[in-house]
Amino acid sequence: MKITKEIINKHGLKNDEFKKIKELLNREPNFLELGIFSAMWNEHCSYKSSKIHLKTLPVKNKNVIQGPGENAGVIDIGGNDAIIFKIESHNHPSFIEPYQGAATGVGGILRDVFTMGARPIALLNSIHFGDVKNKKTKTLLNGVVSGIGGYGNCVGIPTVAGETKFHKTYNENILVNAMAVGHAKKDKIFYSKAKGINKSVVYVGSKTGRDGIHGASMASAEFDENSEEKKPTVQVGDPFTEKLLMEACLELMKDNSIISIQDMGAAGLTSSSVEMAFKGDLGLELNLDKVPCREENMTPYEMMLSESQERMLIILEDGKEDKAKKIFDKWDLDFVVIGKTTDTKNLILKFHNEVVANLPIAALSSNAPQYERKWKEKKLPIKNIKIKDFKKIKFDSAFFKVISSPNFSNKKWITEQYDQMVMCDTVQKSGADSSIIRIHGKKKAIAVAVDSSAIYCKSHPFSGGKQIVCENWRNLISVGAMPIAITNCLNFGNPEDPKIMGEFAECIKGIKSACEFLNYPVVSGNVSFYNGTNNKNIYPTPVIGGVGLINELKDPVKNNFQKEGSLILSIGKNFGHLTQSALFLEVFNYDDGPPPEANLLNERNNGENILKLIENNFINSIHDISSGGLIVTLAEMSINSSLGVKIKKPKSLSNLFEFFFSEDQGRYCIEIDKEKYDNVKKILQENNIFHEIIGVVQRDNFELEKELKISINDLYKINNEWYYNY
Amino acid sequence: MKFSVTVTLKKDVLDPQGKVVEQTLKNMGTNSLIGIRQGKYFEVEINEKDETKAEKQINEMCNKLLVNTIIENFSIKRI
Amino acid sequence: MKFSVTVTLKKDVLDPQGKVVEQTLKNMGTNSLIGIRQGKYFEVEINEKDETKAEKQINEMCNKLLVNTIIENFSIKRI
Amino acid sequence: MNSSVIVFPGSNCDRDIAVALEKSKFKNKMVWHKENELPKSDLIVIPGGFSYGDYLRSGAIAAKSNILKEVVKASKKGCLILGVCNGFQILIETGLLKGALLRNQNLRFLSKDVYLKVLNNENKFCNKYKSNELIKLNIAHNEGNYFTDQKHLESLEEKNLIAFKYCDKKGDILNDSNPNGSLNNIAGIFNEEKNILGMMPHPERMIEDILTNQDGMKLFNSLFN
Ligand SMILES: Nc1ncnc2c1ncn2[C@@H]1O[C@H](COP(=O)(O)OP(=O)(O)O)[C@@H](O)[C@H]1O
Ligand SMILES: [Mg+2]
Repeated sequence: MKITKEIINKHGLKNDEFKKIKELLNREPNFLELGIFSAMWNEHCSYKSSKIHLKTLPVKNKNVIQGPGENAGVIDIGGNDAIIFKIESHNHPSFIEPYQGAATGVGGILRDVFTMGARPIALLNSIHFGDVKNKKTKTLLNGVVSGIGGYGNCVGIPTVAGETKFHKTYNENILVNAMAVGHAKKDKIFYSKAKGINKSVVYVGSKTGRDGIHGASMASAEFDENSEEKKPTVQVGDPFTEKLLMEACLELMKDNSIISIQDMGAAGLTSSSVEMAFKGDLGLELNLDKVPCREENMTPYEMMLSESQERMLIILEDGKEDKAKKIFDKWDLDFVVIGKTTDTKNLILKFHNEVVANLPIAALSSNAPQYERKWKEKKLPIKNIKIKDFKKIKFDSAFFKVISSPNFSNKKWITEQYDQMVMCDTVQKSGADSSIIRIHGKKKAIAVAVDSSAIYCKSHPFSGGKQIVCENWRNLISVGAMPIAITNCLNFGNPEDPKIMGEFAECIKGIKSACEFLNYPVVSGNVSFYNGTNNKNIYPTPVIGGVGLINELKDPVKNNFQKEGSLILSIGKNFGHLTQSALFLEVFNYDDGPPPEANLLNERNNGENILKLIENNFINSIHDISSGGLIVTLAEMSINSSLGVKIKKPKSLSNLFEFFFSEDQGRYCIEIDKEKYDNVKKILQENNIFHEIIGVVQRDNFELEKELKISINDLYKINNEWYYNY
Repeated sequence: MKFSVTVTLKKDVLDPQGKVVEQTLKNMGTNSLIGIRQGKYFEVEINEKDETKAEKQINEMCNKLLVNTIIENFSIKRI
Repeated sequence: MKFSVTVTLKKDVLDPQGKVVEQTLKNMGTNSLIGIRQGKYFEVEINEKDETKAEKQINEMCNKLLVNTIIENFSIKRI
Repeated sequence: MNSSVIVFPGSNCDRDIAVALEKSKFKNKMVWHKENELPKSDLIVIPGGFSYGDYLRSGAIAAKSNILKEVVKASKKGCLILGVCNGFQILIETGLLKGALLRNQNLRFLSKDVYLKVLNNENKFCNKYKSNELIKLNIAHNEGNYFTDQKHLESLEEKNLIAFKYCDKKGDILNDSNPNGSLNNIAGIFNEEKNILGMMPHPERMIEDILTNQDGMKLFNSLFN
């Protein structure tokens, strides 16, 4: 087939890039080779626009065993225990077919984790939808939630935490990010680097069909009116086969048969084989006649670019084939030796006794284009408002409006569709700042949380990037865990637009500064560009997934009020920051001004001391103060218990809206016994931490002197209704 | 007026359900089995005397709700 | 030889799926809808040239696995 | 006492239930579904999960496995059989228990803690519970909507073959406290001889205070004596 300009463009390659390919090969690629290049050189696999920025992130601390560059990040949690985790996006497929898109997103991230030898122990997700009035939103929400649940429930991994947000910026481009966390033995971690020559390359798992051909390029292309035509490429997930594949791989990993292993994710057989060879500085020869196919007459092009799910590539030690095959037979899975490692440093593909492709591995990987794209800085918006409208709205109706809004409504409708308890180690389910998963059979546990704040990042990407890491860190602190490391999924618009590239570069700077200061490195992640339609880009939405450690698991600290009569304190200084707050957005429809600034020094100091208070059993319950401000924090602590509060009018800020709705960072709300106040006060004062007594826990009613009084039952209803009525 | 709607997966779309059912039947000794694919079936009754109009309505129901046209095909028959 | 098998719930068995689909369609404004019931559909291909024999085999598959005859009915058609 | 847990390729509560059995001192063995023989057992447990992806009807394919034939034989000899969640669905598909488990009324997978009333404690499974005791267990299923014909339903009630019913916090068995649409709020039933129990809620998830409570432990302690 003649390679025309049209074919090149259809493959998402720019003319310069095609020129570079010809230079690297010293000839024209054939059609199959072009397909392979397009898969390897697209944004999703090559990170061509993001790499120079990602390189600046901190990736090490004393706990990190493996940072970015592998299927997932690995951290040490003491003894022979390691935690392996990563987050990944499945945005475009989920917009086209929400159930299957979300389901296969979960499947993909699970494979990234068990590929490395970990048994997955928790799933998380961050999902962003358009305006609830948009006519697509409801179907997308339903489909995505049941897809996430459907996959995880069937495989038998608890889905324990996540976040769900609605904003019109996602009307034509939703976000579905899934995170998986697994547990492995430190001395049994598997990597993707190939080693040795003439070793068997084995294909295991499902058969290859025509699913998602060009999926990776699709994930890196903006949507337009013609997206509908791309529909048939959506893959269908098969969680049952995933479960078989997981068990079979974990069984094979018990001894020393595996040299290296890699899941077939985006760009399937192409990217997995190239990656293994590249890391091992080797070549690979594959016989495509051997690839197990689901459909008849599949071409090499289709086999190499198919994104059929639930498949893996393994390089085996000599002589282990029979033993390995027995295991896969037991689990009714395909197991076929399809090739071998070579010293040619080329990827050679054979089909019907002919060499159909012969490409240097380096051309596909290390020689892929890298771009230092132009980017524009975004100035901190000025805060030049005096809201006169405060008088027009009563405090209580503003409060009700916020907590009954889709963004602040209780997420039970969602979390009830996820099996949260399977594996019987979920000590804290979703609903708290972080969820807690015990390491099976041990005293230690990990805490996990995912967070994002696109609103802050849009307003000022640097502050937003910093803030989101802090918030995630704070969420782990709030359950008594020592934060260790993060994974991140960077969802942005079109990187060829300098404004968008600026958002990306500055969010990264913000993330970097917070991660460095908090000793909270990035160990894995994923970049998703081209989120937008017809030149309308989504708000910059970095999502942070954090993992923390609880060394000695006692009764975990609660996130809901525990005792009538105990004192409620707010920790950290409140400056009344309202721009970009939930109050301004949900009630006043006002979206100018800067986001709150995260002061890293205070953040760390407050957090470390809170952790101390928790460890010394001074705290009955705790919740961080974030989006929605103090009043929402108090409401959530009430709703989750059957106890209310009696709040005093504040002394420090005279405006009630500023006091209760401000979103200043680094703050917590804690409940303590009255008798412990002096001790707590002493610790806080010694460490220069500002605190205020807010009120006391009381029965039945949620109450603020003269402004607001509502029974807990009614409050629960207001907060719980939206999803069920949608 | 009563119609049947059969919904089947498009040709190249993976059918995990059919796959497992097929495997089970084979394990149970059904040697002659070549393949099996699973779909959905609906019986719809509507209050409409004009067959063309009725069919149009059913067609609309399929597109709007009953069928995921991204991965499924459907056919409508009067019964 | 290819056959279709449609499986429907028996008349007095509750059909939660059909009920929800029906309600949703009504909420979406399909006023003419009288009722809807959901079932399953299979396309089975077998290696057997004699139609009677083939049908007997399919019948057996239904009774053995595809259909829960306590709550479901089925019908087989050559396609 | 000896117990056996049957493991299908898609079982995913097998380990959890083994932990509970061992905690109540059973000597437990895991039995792979392709096996043709059962180890000597006083109790056989069919755990929760998605035995074959639950792709045709939940439990239907598992019910055809080799090992299930052995389970049926053992049950006829009076061996105790417990089916939890998918295990209950499998027992129904084998015909060891009567009725059907349909899709949840709201067509959504439902995972939450529910209150249950123990209606019959004069059997091998529930003797450590008080009569009418109120307990809290976790459910997690797509198809737990118990259905049967009127005659059988009446006989279940008359012969006291209903083990648990869904109720509210106060113990009242109401429509509102029915999570999935089950007839008469049924959450678990016995066969006539009361050596087989099938239940949708997961007792193995409630055996530790740190995870919620120990209401499920009493079931395993009842079985072990
Ligand atoms: N935002 C990021 N921050 C840090 N590491 C990243 C980021 N994005 C991607 N990576 C790392 O780059 C590598 C390749 O990522 P990816 O292509 O998403 O993996 P996969 O092949 O599993 O899809 C991974 O090791 C991943 O952890
Ligand atoms: Mg990977």
